[in-house]
Amino acid sequence: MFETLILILDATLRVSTPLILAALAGLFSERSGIVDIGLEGKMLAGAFAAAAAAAVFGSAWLGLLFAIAASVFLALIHGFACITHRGDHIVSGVAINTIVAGLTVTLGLDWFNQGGQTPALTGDARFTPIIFPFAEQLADVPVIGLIYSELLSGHNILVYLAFAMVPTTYWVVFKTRFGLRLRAVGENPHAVDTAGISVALVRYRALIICGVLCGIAGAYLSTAHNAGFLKDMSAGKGYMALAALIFGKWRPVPVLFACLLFGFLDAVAVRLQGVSLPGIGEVPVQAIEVLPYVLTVLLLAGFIGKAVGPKAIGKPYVKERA
Amino acid sequence: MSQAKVPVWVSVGLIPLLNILLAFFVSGLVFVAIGQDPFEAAGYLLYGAFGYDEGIGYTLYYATNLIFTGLAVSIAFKAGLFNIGGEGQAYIGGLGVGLLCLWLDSSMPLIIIAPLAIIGGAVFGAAWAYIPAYLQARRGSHIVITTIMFNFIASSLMVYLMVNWLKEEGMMSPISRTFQESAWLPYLHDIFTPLGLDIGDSPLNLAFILALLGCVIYWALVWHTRWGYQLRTVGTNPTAARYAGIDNAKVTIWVMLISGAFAGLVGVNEIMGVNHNLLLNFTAGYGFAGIAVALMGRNHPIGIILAAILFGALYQGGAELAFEIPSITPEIVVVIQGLVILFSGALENMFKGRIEGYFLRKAAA
Amino acid sequence: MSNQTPPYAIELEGISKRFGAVQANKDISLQVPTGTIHGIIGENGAGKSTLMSIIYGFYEADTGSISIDGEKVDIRNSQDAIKVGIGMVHQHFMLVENFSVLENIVLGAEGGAVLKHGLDAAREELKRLESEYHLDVDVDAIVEDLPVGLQQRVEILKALYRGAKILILDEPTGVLTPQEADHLFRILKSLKEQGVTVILITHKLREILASTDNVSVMRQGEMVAHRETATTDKEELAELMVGKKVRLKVNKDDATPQQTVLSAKDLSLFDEQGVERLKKVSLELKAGEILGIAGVSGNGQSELLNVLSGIATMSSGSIEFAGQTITPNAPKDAAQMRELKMAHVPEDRHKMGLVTGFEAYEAAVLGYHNSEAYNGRWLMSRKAMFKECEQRMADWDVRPPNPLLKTANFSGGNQQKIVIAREVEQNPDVLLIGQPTRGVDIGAIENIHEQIVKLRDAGKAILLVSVELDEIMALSDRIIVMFDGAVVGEVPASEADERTLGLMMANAWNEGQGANP
Amino acid sequence: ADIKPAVVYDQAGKFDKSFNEGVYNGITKYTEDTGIQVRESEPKNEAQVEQNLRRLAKRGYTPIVAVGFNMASAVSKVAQDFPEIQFSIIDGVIDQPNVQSIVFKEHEGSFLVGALAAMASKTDTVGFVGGMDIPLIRKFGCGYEQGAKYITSDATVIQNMTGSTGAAFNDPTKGSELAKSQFSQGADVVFAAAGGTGIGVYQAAKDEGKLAIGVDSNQNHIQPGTMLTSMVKRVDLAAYKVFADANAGEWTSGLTVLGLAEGGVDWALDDNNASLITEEMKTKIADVKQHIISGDIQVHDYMSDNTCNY
Ligand SMILES: Nc1ncnc2c1ncn2[C@@H]1O[C@H](COP(=O)(O)OP(=O)(O)OP(=O)(O)O)[C@@H](O)[C@H]1O
Ligand SMILES: Nc1ncnc2c1ncn2[C@@H]1O[C@H](COP(=O)(O)OP(=O)(O)OP(=O)(O)O)[C@@H](O)[C@H]1O
Ligand SMILES: [Mg+2]
Ligand SMILES: [Mg+2]
Repeated sequence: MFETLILILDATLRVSTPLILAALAGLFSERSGIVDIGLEGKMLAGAFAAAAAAAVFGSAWLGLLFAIAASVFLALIHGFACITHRGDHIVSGVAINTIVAGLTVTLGLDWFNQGGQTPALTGDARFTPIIFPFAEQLADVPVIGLIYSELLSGHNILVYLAFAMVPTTYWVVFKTRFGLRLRAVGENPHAVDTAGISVALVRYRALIICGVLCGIAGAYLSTAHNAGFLKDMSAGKGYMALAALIFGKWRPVPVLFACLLFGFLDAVAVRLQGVSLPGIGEVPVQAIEVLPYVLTVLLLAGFIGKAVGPKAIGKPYVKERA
Repeated sequence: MSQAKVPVWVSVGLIPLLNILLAFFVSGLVFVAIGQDPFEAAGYLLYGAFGYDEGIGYTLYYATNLIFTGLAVSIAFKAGLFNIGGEGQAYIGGLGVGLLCLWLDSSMPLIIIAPLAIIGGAVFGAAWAYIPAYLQARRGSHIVITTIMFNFIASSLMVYLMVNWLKEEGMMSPISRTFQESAWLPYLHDIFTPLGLDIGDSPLNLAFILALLGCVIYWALVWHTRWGYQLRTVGTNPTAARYAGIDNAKVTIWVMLISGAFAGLVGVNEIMGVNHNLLLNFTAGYGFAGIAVALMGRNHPIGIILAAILFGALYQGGAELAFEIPSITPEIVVVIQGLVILFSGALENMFKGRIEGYFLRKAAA
Repeated sequence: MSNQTPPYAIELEGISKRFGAVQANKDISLQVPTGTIHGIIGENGAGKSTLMSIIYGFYEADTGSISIDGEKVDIRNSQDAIKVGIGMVHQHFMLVENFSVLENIVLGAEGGAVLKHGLDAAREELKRLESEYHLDVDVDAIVEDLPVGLQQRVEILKALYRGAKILILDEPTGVLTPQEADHLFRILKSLKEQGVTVILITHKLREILASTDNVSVMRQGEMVAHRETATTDKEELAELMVGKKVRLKVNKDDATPQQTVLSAKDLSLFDEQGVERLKKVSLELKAGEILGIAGVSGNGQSELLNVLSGIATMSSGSIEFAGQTITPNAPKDAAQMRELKMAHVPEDRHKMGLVTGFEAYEAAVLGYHNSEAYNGRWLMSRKAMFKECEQRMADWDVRPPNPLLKTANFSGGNQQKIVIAREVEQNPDVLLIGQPTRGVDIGAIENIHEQIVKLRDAGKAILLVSVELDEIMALSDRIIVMFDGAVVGEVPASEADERTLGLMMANAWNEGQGANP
Repeated sequence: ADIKPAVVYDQAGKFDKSFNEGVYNGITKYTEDTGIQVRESEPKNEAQVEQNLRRLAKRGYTPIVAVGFNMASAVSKVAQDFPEIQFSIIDGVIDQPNVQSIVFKEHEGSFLVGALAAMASKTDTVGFVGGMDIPLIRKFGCGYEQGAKYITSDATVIQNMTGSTGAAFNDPTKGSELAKSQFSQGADVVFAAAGGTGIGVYQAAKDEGKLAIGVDSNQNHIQPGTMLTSMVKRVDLAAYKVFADANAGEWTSGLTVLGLAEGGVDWALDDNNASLITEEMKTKIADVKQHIISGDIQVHDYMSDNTCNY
């Protein structure tokens, strides 16, 4: 039983990693007042770029770099539309998601001729597990051994990075000058502007960070969790990350827990499948599959109530009406 | 204070045209990047979408779905609500249509089934929108999130129902039995051919007329009824709405019901008009495309029709393109769509400021 | 003037600015001597705020130049303005509401990438500033919890913290009690003594006369006159502003109150956070009288209006009106109250009274949109709405008289006319009217005040809420003062004077009596 | 004159690393062998399936191969309108005079790999990861379970489906999680009948040093060394044969069932998995195969009664 729990938690960490990265990405963007439903697209682009570069150069790290570059590029497009040209944030996000969904497959087909997939990655082209010192030796120590060797040890570096990003994000957002300006610009851009700070610049920076994090999330999908790119492999994770962000009320630590919850439900669902319950028989797959979504709705309705985001979110900052 | 105005042809003609041209230009670059001739491709695209009767029929058939979802997104938007759940509502609406057809097709004539199925689709779609609407209105749950969740839930529900209850015996894929012809919405070509008009053999059916009717209803409802007045008030200024004695929560719920109903009518086109059986994934992203259609159509029925036709043309022209040049993956059409959304939607202001400024100065001078 | 160049703190030459088709500033020149307080007045939309925003680098002028201390400077953004020593307190505060005072003050001047050091240093510096200028405020308080007067101090501190030598204040007293305003002017005076130059924008001629050294007048984007304050008077300034003679006093006879039409008993209201916003408020309103409610904004007046008009339901208490008893269990919404012939001109026309995206004829039926007059069987009658709107625009002199113009595009005064006309023309028994002249210029104020008195004389019951003591005293027959959600006193208009009311508004009546403020 | 053949792929596209790709391989080979070009088409939605079929028929392409059960209703409609055109549908059954229906006995092939899995398993626990939860995929699972139990009667067979929409065939992440879950429950051989999702399963097996079994085409090369085998379903042969028959004038309508006997399904042995397959296993499997062909072993077809009671 305990072992099962550890294994489920272990899977939870793996599954929630991209959610955490993407949700923190969204946090930076939305704290600055830019709605980002393009998390999905950026992640997918990152996944593709990472896998493509890793396949060509044989290095996961180069892949990561390309993923970040691709994702940041898209973030800048989003910024160009929403900040510079005051376009609608959601439309821009939808556009980016759509373009990426098509472009990854189109380019993939043209470059690799495998139906839009990238070649399977092996060796250095993937991020491999990091085994903590003495993990093997300690494995048999009751309780702690299992926690140490199974749960904590043996993930790839991006998993640790994702978790490290949570306190980092907290620190940046609440303890630094940039964070102060970031929060201010999402609440009242006029105040920021009159304080002599460029609203656009702060927002662009936030979007670049958002792009970097989404890129890492994407790279995780294709070069760490999996070994190659597949059409639509982000599979709605961007939207779930957004849900987690709102769920966590735009604060890093609660957002982390929201992501872990979603990851946990996913991990449990995987293990609940095909389990026959006495009397009821086998639970329909669909019922289990739908659980995280239903739970999200229930929690939103019941517990966290009204989620109030940054005040200026989604509103273009207009200084002069032409 | 004089109110200089930008000429109408500039704001509804020139600027959107420039945006779309730019989108096509960038699409052209993508074609070049993958080693295809963009002009040849554009030729196929245009020909496919508008070059022959059947192609036009397909374009309008896709447009039908997009008009429904565009209206759905738009009317919610008028009340300040972002309904991203058009996809799920359309899905469940189709379920409603399908169930009615399966139930009645052997016992009733079309003249009775058709209106019932239309109502069924609308009611099911509305019902699916009701819960997010209720949660938004009464519990303050974020409607964008709940509607996204309901898209996922709808798709699981449909699979469950199709696989366990509605699948035709012996059928490999989860797809219901085919309805009897009494539950087929007539194709427009079947209506026109006897009149001596050959409009080509396409899935375009009476649902298209229903979609146009929907636009008229939308127009009258939103701009010419008290109900629309309340809806627009809530959408632009909820505080003023309360001041005026308008129940925001009630309006929120009602408008989402109507929004869901519009989305649900996609089912009439797809299930009753084209497939003639209940199946999975017939919504194929129309709900999401509806967002772009609504915004590009500037939340006006005429605009929505035009935007829907543009997107319909892309779907159909894209299919033609992929068919004629098999080495082009059909996904490239998705790229073009995305670029159109980007340039005509998100970047609509890129030229606007400069061009309108030019005309304003000219008018003021 | 004389031959020697006076030491101007700031000098503008030929500033022009247009927004689209609106020429907001036209070839404006202005000279402000160092260490003076310089007033700027002008009607709504005259371009005052725009001009100040240009000085502060918020907007870039299309043409023209700015000199500071005799040197031409290039101000492209607020950063530049701050650098040359300009600080500004905006008409709408530029504060991040959920930040602490300290965070707001250091925003943009954090002094390092990590906040802590900057915050600590700022805390020290603020202590000094506060004691030097009597600008006490709790630096750890969250801004949205502070009363407006304090929020304004935060704005001033913000400017001073950045070393402002020129301080611009755009309509700073609109939201203050007379005492708070006095305090502000004392602060400005001590700033002046320290050599700070102050530019003050206000609609209140009294303040101009009391505290400025020079005054400039703007009209329709142009600078039309400069005066030394000592050489001018209210009448002249008013005429310069409006371009015609203005009567500054309300003509009104004594009231002849009749039967009670509305009586409220023990009204209490708790908000969503459970804070008690209204505390057992009771009042009676008679036909043919104007009952004024004085108080600093945020002391329950808005809530009172909301409860009386049906926008909010009281938590306890009851209202007797039109033969009905309204209680928490038998509430009536705003629409039902209108049917009982209660009209309501809300305090904030942008937030409540209008839908700025609507065209004038649509906005003109807000709240009465269900009325038979505007509706056919299925559809609303555009024709009926249109005709009535045209008629009212003519009657109320709304400019431009175009029912198809978007409400947002009318000037403040004309928007207010649209709202007041809408409510008054329904021939109500009771009129609730909040801040009828907030931000409205002198010319329009006169008109609105006349209309209110006319209604009273027609036997209507009028409840007037205003933070302008002048207005309350000029119009009311009876005055109630509210503080912290409760009624703290009632005075007949004849006995009311500014000082007494001001002290009651600060709930310092008892302590403050006799003491020198 | 040569035939003018065409093929319409399923919405998964011709490079799905599995089923469609098999057909594609068959076609490529046919073109190489004969020089006859095959017109390909990849519709992206339901409406396009019918549109493309109709268009190909209009332009006189025949025979037209439709890939996948999803196309059944479209083929049936179009075939009615173009009686002179020959249609072949793979994995679907349509009873029309100008339609050839080709189906496979996936359960037989699955039985074989199930048996192999049980033989290779040290824990007597084997896993099955299906793609979308539909009867066709359950058919794989059921055959696999029988095969495993045939070898080890008390073997545990853990079965999971990836999901319930088409996306379940394209979710390697979930595939990998499902596989890891099965490994943690003791499975050491996992059979994936899940299209692109399988990639994740094979990867997980590789990462954890367990064994995986491929599906449809020979997927042993994807993770050499940890792919125990693949359950091949020779859609390539089927497609090839359709064209070859048509060219020779021997194309016939009606039902074609391809099982072990016909070489339509089988298990794959090549350099990539040779080291994993012992002589003993080879003999045993050959024996089992013989028994199935001869009918001594009756493999239950899930789709015959929608249950897995054997
Ligand atoms: N950002 C802007 N975009 C477009 N027009 C503007 C903008 N700001 C001001 N205007 C217009 O410029 C003119 C001058 O406005 P401004 O705010 O400077 O007037 P004001 O004198 O401050 O009036 P008030 O007394 O009402 O504050 C008005 O017609 C106004 O509508
Ligand atoms: N203590 C201060 N007082 C006034 N202005 C300051 C102060 N510190 C910084 N600034 C101004 O704020 C602006 C931004 O500062 P700076 O360039 O150091 O930060 P940044 O690198 O843009 O921000 P960050 O490193 O936090 O992302 C600069 O133009 C600088 O003049
Ligand atoms: Mg102003
Ligand atoms: Mg720096």
